Amino acid sequence: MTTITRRHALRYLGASAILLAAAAPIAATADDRTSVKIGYAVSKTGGNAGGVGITTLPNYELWVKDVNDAGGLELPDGTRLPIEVIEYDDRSSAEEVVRSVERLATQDEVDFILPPWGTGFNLAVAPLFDRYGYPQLAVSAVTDKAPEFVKRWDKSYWLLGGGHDYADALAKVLSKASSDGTINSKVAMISVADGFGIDLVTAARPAMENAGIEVVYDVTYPAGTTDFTSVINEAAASGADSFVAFSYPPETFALTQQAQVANFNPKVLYLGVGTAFPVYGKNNGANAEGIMSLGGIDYNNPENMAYRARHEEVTGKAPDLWGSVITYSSLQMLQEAIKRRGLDRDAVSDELSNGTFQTAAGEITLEDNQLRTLWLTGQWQDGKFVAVAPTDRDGATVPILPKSAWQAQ
Amino acid sequence: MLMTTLIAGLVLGGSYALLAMGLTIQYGIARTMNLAYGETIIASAFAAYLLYNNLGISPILGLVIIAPAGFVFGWLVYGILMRPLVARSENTATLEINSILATFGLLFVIQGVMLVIFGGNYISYNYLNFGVEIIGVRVAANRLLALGLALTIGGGLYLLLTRTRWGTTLRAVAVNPAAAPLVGIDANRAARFAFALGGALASSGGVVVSMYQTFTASSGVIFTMKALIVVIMGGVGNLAGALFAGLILGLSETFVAAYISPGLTIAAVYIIFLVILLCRPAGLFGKVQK
Amino acid sequence: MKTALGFLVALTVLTALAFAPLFVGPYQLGLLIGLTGYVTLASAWALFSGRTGYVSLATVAFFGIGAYTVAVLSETMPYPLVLLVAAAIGLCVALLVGLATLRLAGVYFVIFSFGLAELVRQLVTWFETSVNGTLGRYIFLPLEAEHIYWQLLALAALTLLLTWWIQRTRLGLALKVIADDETVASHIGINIAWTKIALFTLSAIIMTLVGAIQAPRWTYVEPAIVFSPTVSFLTLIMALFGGASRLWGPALGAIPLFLLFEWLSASFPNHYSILLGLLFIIIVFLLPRGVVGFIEDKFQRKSPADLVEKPARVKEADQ
Amino acid sequence: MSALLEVRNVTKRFGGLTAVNDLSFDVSEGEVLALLGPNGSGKTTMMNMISGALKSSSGDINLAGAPITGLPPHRIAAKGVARTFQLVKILPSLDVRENVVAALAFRHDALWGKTAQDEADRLLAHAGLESRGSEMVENLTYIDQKRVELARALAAQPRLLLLDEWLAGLNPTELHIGIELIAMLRKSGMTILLVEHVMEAVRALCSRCVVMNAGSKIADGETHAVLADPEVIRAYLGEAHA
Repeated sequence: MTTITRRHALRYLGASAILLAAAAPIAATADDRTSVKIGYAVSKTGGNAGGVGITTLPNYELWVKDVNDAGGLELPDGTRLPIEVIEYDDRSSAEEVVRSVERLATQDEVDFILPPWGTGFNLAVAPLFDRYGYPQLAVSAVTDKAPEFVKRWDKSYWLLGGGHDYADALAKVLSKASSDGTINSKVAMISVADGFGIDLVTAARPAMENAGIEVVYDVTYPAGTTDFTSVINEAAASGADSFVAFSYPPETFALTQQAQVANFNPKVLYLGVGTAFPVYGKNNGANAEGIMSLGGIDYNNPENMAYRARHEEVTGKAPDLWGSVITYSSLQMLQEAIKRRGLDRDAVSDELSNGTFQTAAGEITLEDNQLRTLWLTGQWQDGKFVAVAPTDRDGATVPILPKSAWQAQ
Repeated sequence: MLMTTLIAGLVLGGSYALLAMGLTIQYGIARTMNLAYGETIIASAFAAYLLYNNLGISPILGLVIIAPAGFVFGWLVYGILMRPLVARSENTATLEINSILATFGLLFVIQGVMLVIFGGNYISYNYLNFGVEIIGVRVAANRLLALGLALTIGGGLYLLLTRTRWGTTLRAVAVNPAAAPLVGIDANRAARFAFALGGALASSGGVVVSMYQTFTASSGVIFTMKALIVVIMGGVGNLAGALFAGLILGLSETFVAAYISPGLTIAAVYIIFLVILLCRPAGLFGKVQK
Repeated sequence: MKTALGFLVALTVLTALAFAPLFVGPYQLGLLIGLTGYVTLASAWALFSGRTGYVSLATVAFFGIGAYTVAVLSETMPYPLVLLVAAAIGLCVALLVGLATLRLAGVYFVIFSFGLAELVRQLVTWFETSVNGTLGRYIFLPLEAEHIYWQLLALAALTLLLTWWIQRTRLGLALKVIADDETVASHIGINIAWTKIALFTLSAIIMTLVGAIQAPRWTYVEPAIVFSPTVSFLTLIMALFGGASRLWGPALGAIPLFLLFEWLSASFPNHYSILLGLLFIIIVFLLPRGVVGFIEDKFQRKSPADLVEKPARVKEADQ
Repeated sequence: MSALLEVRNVTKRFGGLTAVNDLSFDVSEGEVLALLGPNGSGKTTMMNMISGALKSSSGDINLAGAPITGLPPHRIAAKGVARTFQLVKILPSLDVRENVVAALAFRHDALWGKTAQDEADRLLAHAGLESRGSEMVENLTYIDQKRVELARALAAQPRLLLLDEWLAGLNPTELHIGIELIAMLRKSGMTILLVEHVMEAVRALCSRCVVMNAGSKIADGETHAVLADPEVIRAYLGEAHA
């Protein structure tokens, strides 16, 4: 009896051991994971693909390559895990982007989700990032409501500022030039009928008034406008020395062309998204000189220089000189936060809120989950889109005004 | 002011007309609704961009290469994709549905290929971007070229269609594809030719437009819809109608921008389109038959 | 007897679908929402277009109006009332459009309806930017995904029930007569114009409600998002693909296509367009009569009842 | 007897062509009137104006004293005008019974459901299609399709029945049956305006004729007198009676 019992016992023990042994590797993989899953849904097709194609996607791809080339994401214990990417195409549809993020969070159970492109889409997915506890490093979203959003979604980060920031900076540049006697105190202003254009122009109106600049022409045009003959003519006739357009790339290009065709030479020419694209400088050559826009680069910053070189090397094209830098920097922040705090999303979020990071855009410390140290105004000078405002920030270049007249090409 | 607006409108309208003529031929004569029309335009724009940017070939010269390529492409698409559908469809209504569905697929294929090759970026380059004085108004040379091309092609094709035997053949097919064989016309060949011709016109339009308009791999749909509106407004299959409708839309856009508000230009285009259709349900030059 | 059995099956499926949120994850629920949305849109589209031959691209005009109504009113009145107002606005716009467009036929109507949707988008944009000085609107409604799903599911069921019921009413008979011969229809006392308008309006109200119900999912609404022409195109393609003149046709088109889109975009994010396009072409060649037609050809001999309905057709203006 | 239908100075122009020129005639209650004339003389155009399929260029058409000029067909149908068509128009996707139910469902006092089905069967039986309601109308012979069309017209309970060459294309046996059917209707007091080329039928059915030529009225009167009128014979019957 005893023997038998013992034998039974032994048998049970043996079985348990086998079970344990079998279970052990599972536990081990859960702990010693072989990769970090990073997911994103961006518009690879549809109306938003143009914006995604320059500002968002190349930087996501570059970052993943950079990280994986270096052996993966570094964790607090010094080990490195390669990034495994799960990507979806939201086809420029709000419903798709919402569902894709749900899928990334609950189906693919990725470790981190990178944000989509555009103010609207970032807002559409913000409740989901919040619900599933993912930090949302919203870059391509210019909004003055960021403080409100941070209250609502405490893991959301708004890195491209709001319309007020850009409008105020521009107003300062204009008011300075005006008081210097370089330009008169009138501005002609147009804006695209879109969240971006409206946000900026509503901020610009009071900003101009406060800066003592009179808005003599102020119209909004629908996205997709291809002909700006009348707009340019009216602006020319308005007597303003400054022409400001809060525009999107296709219209930015069209406005530049039309201004040249009509020989419209405002002393300040400030255009919207697209001006900071390298192709803009290339297309317009010497005629780009003096044209201003949002963003800008501190060309003397070595990290930034390295970033641009890498971007060109890996993606085959130069980055745009506004959103791209911030996009890549936001990923560097994420990378660094993971290095400091591991893969725990709450800890990483906490680090993002409170930490200080060295990035391609310089040293970044978020204030109330928002990036406040931004280059707000840039200007093409000598073939480079340099940052000119805020003037008190290190690396700022002095704006050259008035813009020189168009040259025949 | 008035003169400037007028000329700017004509020039803008010229490019609308140019972009619509190929579609009106494809839809009016070959009887196939080609939703991938805009993709042909964009593909040609990319081709022109590549030739200019990488090989330094001017878009004008590029036109000589790309337009025939557009013809060949149209010829192949009709032969491979549309012909079996035409043969299968028992009436124009089924053919219409089938061609909508099939070219919808084609749209995605072309767009997808362009996305893979070029990515989703905005493409823009400057060519012939200088002002030309016309009656005291400065107009962009590249846009003027578009207007010139629209008038030349429109006029040339009009003469071809009305004055030649070959044109009569095409028109006969347009009016009654079923009866054409009875008078010894190879309807299939004529339709295929018309479709290919439409492709060549789309390509020409794409090349010219690429000189001044920013485009992406995804923007084909915009061109298709704009072209469709011009075609419908002018009357399906009617070249003069397309030209006229294009000019009207161009003029209304510039006049609204100048005298009402630039914010309402696109709305005005649609209002005018809708009102014209309500007054003339078969377009400006179309005939309503009982 | 057959009808009763059909109802029983439909009711069982509906009940099962209603309980689905309790068993599936958020992603699958999202999938169900998208799916139900398009089943409803395609069925509503077919209710008018599949039975009258007027191919409409105005779907998104109503969808967007619904979404925008919710965005504008969600903070000022209770939600059910907002839906009611949305439906009422959809009704008014549909009546207006219906009265105006009856003279158009064939492709002229197709492009007109597209132009209409774009016009609505432009006017909303202009009004928001120039009059209200803002563009995007925020929707912060305490609605969870399953609430949206249940509403959509109910609307889908209602749409199918309505379609089924209409086929059995005088309105349904009027439609068949009109489809057969408009001259006879008018000479036996059928008011063709009002029959079409009634159907168009009904279909438009449903589309408006789909937009209104789905909007809270996006938090932020702006014209470019809610008036995207893609919605109109997908709806049309799904309905035509399934078989627009049949009760279950649009649903049988929407479900496989929707899942196909999802699978392709998830599995081949970089070659999605190419594969989708190729599949589309193949489908057109392999299923010339749509899914329902294919099923009938394969599995069922034709009963007289099936012969009663004709495939959707586009009326020609120039015949 | 008062006039049920009054046609007063009706003219219809198609572009430069005047299809009906200043035409006036009456149809009395209970009367069977034939509208005669050579091909292209404007008879069917006149019928179309009465039923609302075409709008007249000028002139008045009154039904029981009330104007119906220019009303849409469905409104005129509701006022009690039913018709058949020169080329038989059946509803091919419906069965025989549904073809008639369609008319019952949209007449002034509409019938629907079982009542309509029964009434349709009764009308079909009346037209000689007893118990054939479930057949597909496409599969019927020509005369039977004409019967369906007649039953459908009668289903509207018309005050005025317009028969546009309803007897055309029938073989002698069928013609006989057809004439019988119309004779039955006449006996029941139905007011009928018919366009007809079959003179045998006109003589048998109509007490009065209106003859048109090139859009204008050239004769109006008792059938036997009109048919003997030399001008009528010249204009119209010339071909047949040469």
